[in-house]
Amino acid sequence: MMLVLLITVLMAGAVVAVLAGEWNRNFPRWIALVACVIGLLLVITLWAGTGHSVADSQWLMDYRKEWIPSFGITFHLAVDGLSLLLLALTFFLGVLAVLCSWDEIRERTGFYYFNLLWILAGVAGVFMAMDLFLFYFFWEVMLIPMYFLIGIWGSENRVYAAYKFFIFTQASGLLMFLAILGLYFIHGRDTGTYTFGYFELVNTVIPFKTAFWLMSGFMIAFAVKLPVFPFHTWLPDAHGEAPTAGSLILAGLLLKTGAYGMLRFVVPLFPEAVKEMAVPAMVLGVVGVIYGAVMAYSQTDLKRLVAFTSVSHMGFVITGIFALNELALQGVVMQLVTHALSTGALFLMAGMIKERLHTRDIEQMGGLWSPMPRMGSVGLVFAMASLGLPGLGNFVAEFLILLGVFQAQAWITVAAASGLIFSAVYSLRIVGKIFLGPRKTMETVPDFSPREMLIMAALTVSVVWLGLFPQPVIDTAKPAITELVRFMDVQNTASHDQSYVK
Amino acid sequence: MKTSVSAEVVVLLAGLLFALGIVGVIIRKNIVFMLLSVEIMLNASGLAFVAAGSRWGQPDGQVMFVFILAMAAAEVSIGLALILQIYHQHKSLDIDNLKEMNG
Amino acid sequence: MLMDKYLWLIPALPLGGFFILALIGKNMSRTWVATVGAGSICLSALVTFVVGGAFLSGMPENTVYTQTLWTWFEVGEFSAKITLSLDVLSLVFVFVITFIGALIHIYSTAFMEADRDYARFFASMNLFVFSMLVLVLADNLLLMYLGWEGVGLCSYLLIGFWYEQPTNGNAARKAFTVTRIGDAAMAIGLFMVFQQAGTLVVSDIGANASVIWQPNSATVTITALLLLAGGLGKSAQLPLQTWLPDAMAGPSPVSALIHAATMVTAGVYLVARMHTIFALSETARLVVAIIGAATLLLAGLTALTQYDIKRVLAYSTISQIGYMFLALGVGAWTAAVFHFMIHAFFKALLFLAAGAIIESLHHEHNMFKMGGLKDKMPVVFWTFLAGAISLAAVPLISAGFYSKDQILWYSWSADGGSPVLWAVALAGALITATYTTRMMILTFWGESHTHIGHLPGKRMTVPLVVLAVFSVFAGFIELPHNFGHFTLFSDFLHPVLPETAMQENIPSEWLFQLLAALATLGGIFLGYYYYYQQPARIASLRQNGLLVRLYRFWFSGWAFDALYDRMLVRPFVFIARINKSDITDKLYTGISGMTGEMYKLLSRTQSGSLRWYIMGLVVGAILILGIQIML
Amino acid sequence: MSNNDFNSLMPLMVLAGASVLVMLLIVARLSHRIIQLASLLLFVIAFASLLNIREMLPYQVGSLFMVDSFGAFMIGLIIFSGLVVNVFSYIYFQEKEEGPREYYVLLFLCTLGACVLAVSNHFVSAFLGLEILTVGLYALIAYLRKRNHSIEAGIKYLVLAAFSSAFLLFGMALVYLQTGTMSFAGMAHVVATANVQPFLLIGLGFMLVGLGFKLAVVPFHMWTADVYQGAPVPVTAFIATASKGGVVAALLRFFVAIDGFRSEQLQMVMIAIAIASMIVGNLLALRQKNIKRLLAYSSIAHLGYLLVAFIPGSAVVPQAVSFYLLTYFTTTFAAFGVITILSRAESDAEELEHYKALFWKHPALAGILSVAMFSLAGIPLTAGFTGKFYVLTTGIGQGFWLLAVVLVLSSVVGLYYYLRVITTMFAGTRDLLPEPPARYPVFLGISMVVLSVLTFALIWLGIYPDAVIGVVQGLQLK
Repeated sequence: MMLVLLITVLMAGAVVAVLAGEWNRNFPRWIALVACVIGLLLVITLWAGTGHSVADSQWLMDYRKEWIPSFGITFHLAVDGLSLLLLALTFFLGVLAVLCSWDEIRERTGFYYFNLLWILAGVAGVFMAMDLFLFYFFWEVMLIPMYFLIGIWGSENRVYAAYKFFIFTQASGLLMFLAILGLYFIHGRDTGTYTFGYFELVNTVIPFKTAFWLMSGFMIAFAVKLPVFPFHTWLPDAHGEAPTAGSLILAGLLLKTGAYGMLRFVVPLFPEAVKEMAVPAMVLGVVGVIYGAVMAYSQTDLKRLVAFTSVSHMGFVITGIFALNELALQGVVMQLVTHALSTGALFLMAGMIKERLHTRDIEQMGGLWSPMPRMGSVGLVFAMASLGLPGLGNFVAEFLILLGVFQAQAWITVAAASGLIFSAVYSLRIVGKIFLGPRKTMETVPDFSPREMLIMAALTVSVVWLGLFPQPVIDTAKPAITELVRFMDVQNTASHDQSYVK
Repeated sequence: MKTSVSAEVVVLLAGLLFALGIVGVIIRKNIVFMLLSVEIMLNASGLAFVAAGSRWGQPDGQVMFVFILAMAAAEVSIGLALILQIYHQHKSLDIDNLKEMNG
Repeated sequence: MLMDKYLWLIPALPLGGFFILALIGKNMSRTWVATVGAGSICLSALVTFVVGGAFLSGMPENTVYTQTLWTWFEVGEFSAKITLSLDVLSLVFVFVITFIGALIHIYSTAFMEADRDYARFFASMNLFVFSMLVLVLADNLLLMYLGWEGVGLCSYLLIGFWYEQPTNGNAARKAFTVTRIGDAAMAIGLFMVFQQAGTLVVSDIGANASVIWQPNSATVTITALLLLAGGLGKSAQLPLQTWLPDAMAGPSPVSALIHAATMVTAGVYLVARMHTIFALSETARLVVAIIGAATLLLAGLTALTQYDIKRVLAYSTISQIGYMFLALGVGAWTAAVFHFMIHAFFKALLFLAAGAIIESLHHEHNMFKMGGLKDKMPVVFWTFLAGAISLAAVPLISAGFYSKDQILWYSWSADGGSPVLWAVALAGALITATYTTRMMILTFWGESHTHIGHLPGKRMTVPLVVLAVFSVFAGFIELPHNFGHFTLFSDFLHPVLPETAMQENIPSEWLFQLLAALATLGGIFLGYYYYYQQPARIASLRQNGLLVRLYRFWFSGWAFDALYDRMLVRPFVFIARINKSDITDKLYTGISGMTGEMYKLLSRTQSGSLRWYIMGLVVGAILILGIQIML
Repeated sequence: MSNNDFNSLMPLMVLAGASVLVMLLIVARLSHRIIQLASLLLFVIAFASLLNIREMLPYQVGSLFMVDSFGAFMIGLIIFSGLVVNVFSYIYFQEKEEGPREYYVLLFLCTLGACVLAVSNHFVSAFLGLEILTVGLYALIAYLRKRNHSIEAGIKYLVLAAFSSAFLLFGMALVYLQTGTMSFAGMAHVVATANVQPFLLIGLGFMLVGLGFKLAVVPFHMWTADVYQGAPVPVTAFIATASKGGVVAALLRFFVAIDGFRSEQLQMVMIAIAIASMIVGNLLALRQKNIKRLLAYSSIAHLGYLLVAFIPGSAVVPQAVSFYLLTYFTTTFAAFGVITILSRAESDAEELEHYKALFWKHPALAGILSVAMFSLAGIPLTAGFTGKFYVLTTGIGQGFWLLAVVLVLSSVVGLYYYLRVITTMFAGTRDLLPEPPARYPVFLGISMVVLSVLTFALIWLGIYPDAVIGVVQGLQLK
């Protein structure tokens, strides 16, 4: 029931917000904030409730209700450690997103916060859905409001970006939907029960060739979302044009849904095909790591630059996923969380700078340390995070990923490790261009306001905390990950009667 | 005492008429003549019905033919009304002048 | 009594200092900033003495103080703990770091007095000391890597401390990026170590190294070389040495602490730490030795040509670290560490003194514009001289002599050694003496060119004097075998570092010492002859085109910068620039463009002409009938 | 004619009677308002009359009609469309110079024709229904004769429709010649027994031409845009829905009867038509600036989608088809409703330009239109998605992967122009449309109510379609 509450609180908040918006411009943001905080508290209680006694079963909570029985579609939500982490992330970033839009958004606040909350609801749903139809449903629910968010509140080139984002994701999503239907019918034919239920479908036995095609259906959707080279080109535009909160949520959450989908669906549903495709996928990942980094170096638009760094970081994620061992997968989970924080922070900073200098062009910046030492030091922290400095969360993530990948494919690691160098190159370029060097503009720019300080402090503390005490996160994800690894090993012994989830 | 003309032959004739009608519709630019050609096609199919009916010795063919005639009449009447309007507005009956909507 | 529960204080104090200064430093008075900044290090030094003293006094063989603070992270069979461990090797480093660090901090309180970002400076310095301490105290490679990257960050921050100057920023970026290359390789090295040893805990690796790896097997060699690569980056050895000279853009105390005494020797520490792995691979050791030798020669020759006093010192640092690597390469572990310590004293001293000079000459770096300071700045002169003789390794009376002579001797006689290495080292000694003399003469003798501002105060001179004393007398704790054979230092290290294996039937040690001494004196004479007695000769040499070209070549640091610029930087930037608007995007724009074209094409069919539509109908009918009759 | 026959055909009777009644009302010189309300009432009655035939299904009337649950459902759908069109008509026609009254007579007749098609079980009835529908439409399309566009549209439609009817008739004749019967049942028997005969195939081909024209599938689609644009908006809505619905029903009934799915020739033709329609339709709409034409092209694509559900010929086909029609009708009406309300005496609101900033001026209307667009694009939360889902399951269930993939890819293209409409609505800050008329608050109110009901239905079908799916799955056709 609580899981449903998580979604409903957001959706209800959205409706209330849009109604209140008619009345007064300032109500919606308060309502949105309250909704997100409530959600966050709920998740925390859920987490605290389960604590680390997660170990016995992978699943912590489960809610199932008939939805469209005539097609075997159920409204089935369930949460395990992985989902829990990502849910916590969702609401945490949700709060920050509301806070950072606090003054930025002045027009049509009602509709704005409606979309914001609606996106969060969709994301939360994606992280919980245990019915493939429902999953696709939420998958799409995220898109429309994000489309509005970019298309209405974005900057100059917003309409193009909105189209690009929507069509990319929708097209790939539809292909995934075809794959889902294919799976649905195969399972139906074999067992006679036609259902979209995850726990039933996950044990479907699929002839390899079919499995390959169906997997590609899923993969393309997730690869576009993640994004994996060469499906990444929507990302810079979307990030670049979206309002700050939009970029934050895109980078922090929507990208993660892609990785989550791979972990939750692709790997368990098509083990053989995944093993077959592991090396090519990892190579794509590495290409993404390097390509993204090089692109990031060449950009002059700060938000585009950060967007390409995401491409690079997400390259690590897919590489890690297909390494298919516990180390790498734990690293991936870690990466999902930390990347959300670090990149999110960089986007927030870009937004704050834009509010002050009215530009995203880093050539126009420079020497901003002296007027804004606080922002400077925070910016430095997150630049260091994105280049994977030990002591910050991202290092743990990337180290684990590379360590795991090394067990699987040493040479891939060697190639990926070059990402460490490139990341240093672009991260230092960010710091150098923005904060160091002589002042370009002489107008006075104020340092962080208390609200901004609060946001950034929250992010900084969490990224440092994750860098020094990542164990809670790892323990929370552990059952899900170990279960997954165990399942893959079982598949190695090529006996299909093994079931993935109890 | 009936002369035995096989239905196939008659249908063939009908087919020829039908083709004739099509050609007419395509090559004529004057709306009135186009309507006329359409009428020819309709009557061709009517003829085909009659032939078919006679083949099976059923009245249905003729019945259909009557319906077709009625429908053709209705069509023509509306058609002429429209044609009047067109002439009223365009001062010509050349169908190629009616291309205001396209793309 | 066991003091190991206080171990954490040593790094914690600087860290605390960093936090205080970083968070509220802006609102603190300079005195307070100075107190916190320098005080934290002094305290940490104090704790080091206490703990170290306890450690030594209560020391049976191979005791190690370890203190586990918490488990960093633990996944599957991998586990990394935050554990500090103090053994004799790390004790030497901790001592150097905290002691010299404290002196340099005290010096800085005066040196940076005028600077706007007083607090930021000390915050970064404290953070550096913390990271460096973590580096040397870490009991596992991952924690060491944390410190390793941490010092890199601080070096970046401090090189670029005066960030308004674009050149400083670039120097900082260069330093970080170049070392990062080494670090990436080192990371891969860690992965290999873990894959083969199943742990990253140094002591475990050391204990089982011979079990895990076949001696001289490919894997152990690769592992060793990957780790070495990290060391080369940090210690500015070939081929990653190019960043250190530019790093002189930072304030002089920074150069003294980071780029002379401590951080740049991290590579030496790493190799010494992992000597068990290197011991297993002839090839790796040979590579270390060769790199060391090549570096010391190359950097020495470059130092001969520089006119910026700090750049001279920078290149001499590279060259001296080259000696240490040479020692490590030939298996003279203790000698390397010994030279590290001595070098830390005199090189820190030289940098601080140079800083004092530059300060009072209104930020004049050019030695040719100095001169005649002998009488004007006596304290600085005498201390600088002490450092210089140690650097030049003047026989018997300088600490440098004892440490370097040991290396020269081992570079032939140790089982890894060879006449060639020794010859190179010897040449290096000559060159060192030469450029040191040149530096002395240009700076202190002759007539002065620049008016002198205020002289350094107590807070600056006291550290100089202390360091001067050390760099003269510290050598006596380790005397050669043939006279005195007083081996306190190496004995002290033997719990961790093994005896140096020697070759049989080698010529007597006296001979080597004689040659070494001669080389030094010869070098001094050369410098004296060309720069003091016959400066005209220099001018005549300038006429020789070949020499000039050679001079230019050396001056540019053997054109490494230009080479890397052409080979790596420019191609990278070029590729990045041309592909700024993502080529892959063309694919999708192409698709959308294609559909657009198809739209145009099709919308032409909607001509609005009735007869055209009828044609369409008819064609459709024909198609349908066609399909039906075909099938 | 037995009592049951009478009952079973009650809806048709009511419609026929209604047309006569309205004529009388016109003779009695009653006001537009009265007539509008009266016809509204009559539609409701006709709809209600469906209820009392529920328990007697399926019921055969002579050899001409077969009133089964599927037919009844289609009739309901068609009458419903007539009703909605009727509601929208008042505001639209009241301002026009022409007397709007006769319009309702024709509306009833067309509805009647469509209904007859839906239950016809015999060539004669099918032909009659079709012609009642078509001839009525000639007049309706050209109703606003002062506008030359509507005249042009009228004449184009007339000539082409007659032309295609000729094909249909000739095809029928050939089939009749081959089989010797005109009732579907008889034909089914013949086809089942005898082996494949040339005339039959060719005849079916000709018939496909005729029906394809009415359905506006490629390559018989070219008239669509012009007619949609030229006709009065409510009439366009009617063409888009009721007329196509009737034809689809008849086609499906005929195919099921003669089991046309089994002939791979026909299947090949259908597949070709479906693919062509999906691709061409979506491409034609890509950059269309006139929203009526845009909807016309999108309707071509949607008929293509419908064929994807049609071709497999499995048992679920009637369900899928009827459900898809339901969703499609609802969506189309929502869209055209908005256009109707925004239209003015002088011109229809057909230029996409005029929809700029609608979001900020008339949030309700804009919202409804966007929901409709999302539904047409098949985005979840809307009926369109459920419909598409049903279609895809039907197609994939029989392994028609090619069709499914084409559907998906082409609908991606479709996405672009649906989004364009929405984007236009929130782009810019000032709108070019005058305020909606405050003059007919009652009818404006009614229309808005209907629109909101439709929108609600769209979302309801998108979120919780199970009830309706249950109903649809109950349908079968004899």
